[in-house]
Amino acid sequence: MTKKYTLDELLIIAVAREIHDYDNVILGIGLPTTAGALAKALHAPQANLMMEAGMIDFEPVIPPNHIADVMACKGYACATDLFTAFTMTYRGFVDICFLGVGQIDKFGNLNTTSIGDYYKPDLRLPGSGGAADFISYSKRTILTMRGGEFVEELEYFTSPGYLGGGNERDRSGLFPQGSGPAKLITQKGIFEFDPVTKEIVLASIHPRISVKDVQKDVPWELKISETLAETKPPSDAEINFIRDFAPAAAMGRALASEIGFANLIKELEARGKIQ
Amino acid sequence: MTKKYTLDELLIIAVAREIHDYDNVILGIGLPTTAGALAKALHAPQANLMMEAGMIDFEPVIPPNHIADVMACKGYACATDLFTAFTMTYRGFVDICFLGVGQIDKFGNLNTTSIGDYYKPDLRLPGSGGAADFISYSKRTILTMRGGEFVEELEYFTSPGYLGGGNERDRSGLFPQGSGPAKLITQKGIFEFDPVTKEIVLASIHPRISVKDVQKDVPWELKISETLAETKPPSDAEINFIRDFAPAAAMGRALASEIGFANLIKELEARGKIQ
Amino acid sequence: MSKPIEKVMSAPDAVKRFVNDGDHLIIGNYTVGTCMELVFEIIRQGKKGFTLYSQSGILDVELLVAAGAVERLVATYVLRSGGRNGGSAVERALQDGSLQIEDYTNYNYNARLMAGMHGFSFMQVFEGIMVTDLFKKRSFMGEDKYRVIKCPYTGKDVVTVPAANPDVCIVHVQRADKFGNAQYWGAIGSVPAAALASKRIIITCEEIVDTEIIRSSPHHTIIPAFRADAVIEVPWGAHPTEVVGHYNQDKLMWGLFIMAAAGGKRLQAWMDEWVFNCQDRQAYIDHYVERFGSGRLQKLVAKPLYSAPANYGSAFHSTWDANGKDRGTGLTMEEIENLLEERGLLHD
Amino acid sequence: MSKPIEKVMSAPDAVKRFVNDGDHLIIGNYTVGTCMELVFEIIRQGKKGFTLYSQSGILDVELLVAAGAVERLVATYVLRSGGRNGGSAVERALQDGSLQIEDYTNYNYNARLMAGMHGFSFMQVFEGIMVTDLFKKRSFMGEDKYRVIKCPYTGKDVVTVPAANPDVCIVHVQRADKFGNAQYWGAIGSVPAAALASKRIIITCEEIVDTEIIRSSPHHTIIPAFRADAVIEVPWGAHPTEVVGHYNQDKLMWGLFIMAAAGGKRLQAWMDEWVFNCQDRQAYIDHYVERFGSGRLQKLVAKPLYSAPANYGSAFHSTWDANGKDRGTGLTMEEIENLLEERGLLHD
Repeated sequence: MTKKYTLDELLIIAVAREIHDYDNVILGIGLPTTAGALAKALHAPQANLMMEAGMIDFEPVIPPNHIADVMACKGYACATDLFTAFTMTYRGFVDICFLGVGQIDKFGNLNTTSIGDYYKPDLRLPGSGGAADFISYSKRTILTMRGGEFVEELEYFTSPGYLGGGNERDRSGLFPQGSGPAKLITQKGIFEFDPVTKEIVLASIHPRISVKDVQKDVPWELKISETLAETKPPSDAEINFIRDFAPAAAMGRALASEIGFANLIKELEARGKIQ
Repeated sequence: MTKKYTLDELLIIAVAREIHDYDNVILGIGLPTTAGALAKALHAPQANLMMEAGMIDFEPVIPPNHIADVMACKGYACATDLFTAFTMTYRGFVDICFLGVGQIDKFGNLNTTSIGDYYKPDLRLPGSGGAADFISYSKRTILTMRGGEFVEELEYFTSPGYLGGGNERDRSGLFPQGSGPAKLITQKGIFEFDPVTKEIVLASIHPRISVKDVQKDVPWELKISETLAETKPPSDAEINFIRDFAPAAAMGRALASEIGFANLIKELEARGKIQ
Repeated sequence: MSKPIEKVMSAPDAVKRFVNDGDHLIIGNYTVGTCMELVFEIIRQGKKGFTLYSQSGILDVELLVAAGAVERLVATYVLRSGGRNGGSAVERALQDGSLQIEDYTNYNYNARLMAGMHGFSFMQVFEGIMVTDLFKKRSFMGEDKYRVIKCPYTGKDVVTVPAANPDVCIVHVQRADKFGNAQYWGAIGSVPAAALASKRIIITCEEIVDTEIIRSSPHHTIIPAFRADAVIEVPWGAHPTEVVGHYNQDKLMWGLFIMAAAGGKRLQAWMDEWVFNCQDRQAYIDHYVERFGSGRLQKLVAKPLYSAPANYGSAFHSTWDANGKDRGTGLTMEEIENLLEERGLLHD
Repeated sequence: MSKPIEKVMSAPDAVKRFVNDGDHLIIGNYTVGTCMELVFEIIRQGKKGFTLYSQSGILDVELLVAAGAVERLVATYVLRSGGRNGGSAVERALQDGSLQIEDYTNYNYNARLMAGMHGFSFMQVFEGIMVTDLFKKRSFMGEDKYRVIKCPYTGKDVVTVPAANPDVCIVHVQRADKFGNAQYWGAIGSVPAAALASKRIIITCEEIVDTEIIRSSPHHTIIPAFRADAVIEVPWGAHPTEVVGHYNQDKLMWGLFIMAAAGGKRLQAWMDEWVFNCQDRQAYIDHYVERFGSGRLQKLVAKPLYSAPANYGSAFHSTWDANGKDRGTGLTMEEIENLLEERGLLHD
């Protein structure tokens, strides 16, 4: 009998399974670092985990606080600079990268910059960071979404997916042939991109989620794969690794913050530092 | 009463006197490194000695074997790369550099590449190395010549002095205003460049050398400064420093090699390694 | 060189002397080990009108924007507190029209500094950017934000960004000497480029060390002394961010800040308490200890984990051997001087 | 990635597998610590037809040219033995028409590698070069040697050089691990750029060390494992040049070589004795000891002079504290799992 899991765990584990042994991997912060640590521990021991801040071949022992957190590991093989981390990507040395999604359109183009008028935004999101360059030049890109949205039209075009669809990306001559987003992983399912039209397609659905549940987030008629499968549930080893390595990631951000804050208050009260 | 000196010592000491306290100095190999060590020890303790291989602020304890010899010092303040050492020069951070001369023309242009047809040379000299870029962008350049020659026309134009003379260098817009060779120091005298015509001018003559001695190396009628002086003889402190730091430099290359070789043979014979 | 050779001074003096209203100001650090005390001091002195450059804006950018010190921001990533329902000082300033922003990618931003650091007028970036709104939507940089040229070898379009040479860089490092040689290790990011591209450099460090320490480990030096303008020893100078080998990120203070950042008044209150009411970093740390206890700080202190050293050794460090003979010729000084005399090489 | 993860092999195997006739071959080292054993092995295997790149040609270039292995040389500085009356293998090969040379400055040469390392098609160089014969006299590179474009920002002429991406780099370093992470310190020169610009990289090192040594000092790593093709432990692998922290330049062997280089027959005799008659580096060192005594080698061995380490420490290296509680929430694993159950967050 398998262990029960949280949706956050399911998402992280689905991401981890995209990392193959020997891959050169660019990890973003949050979910991908936990996924990278999991992959390296369980099925891809020779994966080379990297961060754009210039850390090459690091093995996190705790979840990094951010993209430049070398204190989360005991050493790493090579310290390079940010410029070289990106030109190395441009040269084709990065096998896979992971990006979070703010808005995504039908062809995997992304907005992580702003909502509303760019110059006087309703919401100012973080921006590109490394995203636009990584999805442009990594051989494969895996997208993850928690809290983002599917939209007919991006309010700001931050990072290129398949542009207008079809072979437009390859035809542009601006990107390596065959590159682009490979999958989008959410808490409801795993999406792929149609090999010809490049439109997003629901390929796998998580346990107890219905197609209708997925469709209701998508403002167009979502394509469903003819071979739609149910996402393979996590193994005990995968679940145990995540809980041990990153209990806060297992709990999800909201719950971890709530309990963490309560814990802090308790500690300060005990020391007479809060009345 | 002052100590007696060799002509090599006189030349090195004349070079050393060009280094001022607080200067950022690019040293080439051989004579300039000994001059740099001397300046730092005696009159320019805060001079920043640098090498194009990327050593910043080094203090040699023995004469370096070459331009990348960090074993000649006990540490240095900053290790940068060659690219940055040159772009730092381009940006104007180098106050003074030193170049050796193969051929020099009337306006301080240099050949250190080849004699005869460049493609099938009679003599293949070392080449530019860092020379062409340093004399282009250092604020001041001091030239030294032992074994080189004055010529009417260079057989290969390696490094820019004052081009065709006058204000041609400044007018070209390719170099910092006011840059270019400041002096040429040989075993016979010290030359400067006329502020208007930029033609080379004998400014100072070493003890016991006549103007005729100097003129006979120069295939045009050499301009002589109206204020022609005799080169100030070395002080005891200067001579003692050189002999202690670099006895081979004091002796001159020919004698040092002769005695060094004899010493080696003697040692090998003593160990029965040469019959 | 006209700079004084020793660069040690106080943070107020350094900011007074080297930061001017209207400057192009760059945060040298990248997420980790941010120069918090210099940011605080700039705000305390009421400096303003900056064009601010930041690789990855966190507390530093939020505070300077909240203080009304920034007119223009060159950024790749800004902080957002509390998801969709949250906010940030940057968002509020964009909304009320007091701030303009120019968005770049991390790489594009860094390329501008690399150009500046090397004295070039531009740097190549990757052509894929042309399909994005980073390329298409431009703010105060207008046409110059990106330009397109032809590669003289391939004939292909090459996208360029212009060099950035900020007036002043503020940066925190692990150690420096009194001359301004600054050593930094960990995530290199764009830290050396940010400093070296700039016209003036103000360095805070966890410790000022003997210059021998620096000279024994030159590969960790990111700023050579001749480029530095000011060096200030500020222990805990990056708190609540972390400094590799010194202390971890303080999640308590970080959390308090993040909660404050979502709303303008709360952020003002945070700044009153931690920036304006603390005259310097020591007062800030004292106040922290008073509020939360010294135990919380102590918990952040790093346990040592040292790098394997590099051996810079040589077989000898003197021309003369133990018997007083020159290693090259096998002669003593006296023998050499006699030889020079014999050969007639000496003049007077 | 299809490369095997462990890269350790012998020098003959590495040269057999990764160096081909007609390759663009680059000497990674710059004057100091030259990869002599790899040069020797390439000559022993009779590889030929190279376009050779060298920042500063010394024994390495002379030997490869004397062996007839080089058709084209991209150089900035070549050895000349014995002043005006001397000569060099390069000079003789130019004179007899068997070698073509393309002269660059140190900086121009390095700029070609920087372009190649970063995946650019060209790199800016300094405009002063236009007045020189380096710019005006061109050999096998023709028009491409330098090209001139307009800066899209200033409108000024910008001189460019084309990227260099040699087929294979041979390089000697102080230490590496079996995966190919290579660490080098001392004069950085163009060493990292030469290696990283190249398609294949063969590394010899004084010692293969535990990967923990490498991982503790990542700032000394110039080649990350995923770029390396072969790693060979070759003590004394750079003799008679020096390796910082290992041994000094051997002026005896250097002197013998320099004397030989001035004449073709003498150089051939030197190569017969030291390259062809010594099957590998160990045989070369054995022959040296037999000829000159072990005392001479021993005198070259460096005395240790270690760098001050960098502290990479952190306050903790586990999410769980000594009492088995998560540092963030203060809960044990059991408490966390119960909480997830209570809140209805668990699925099966």
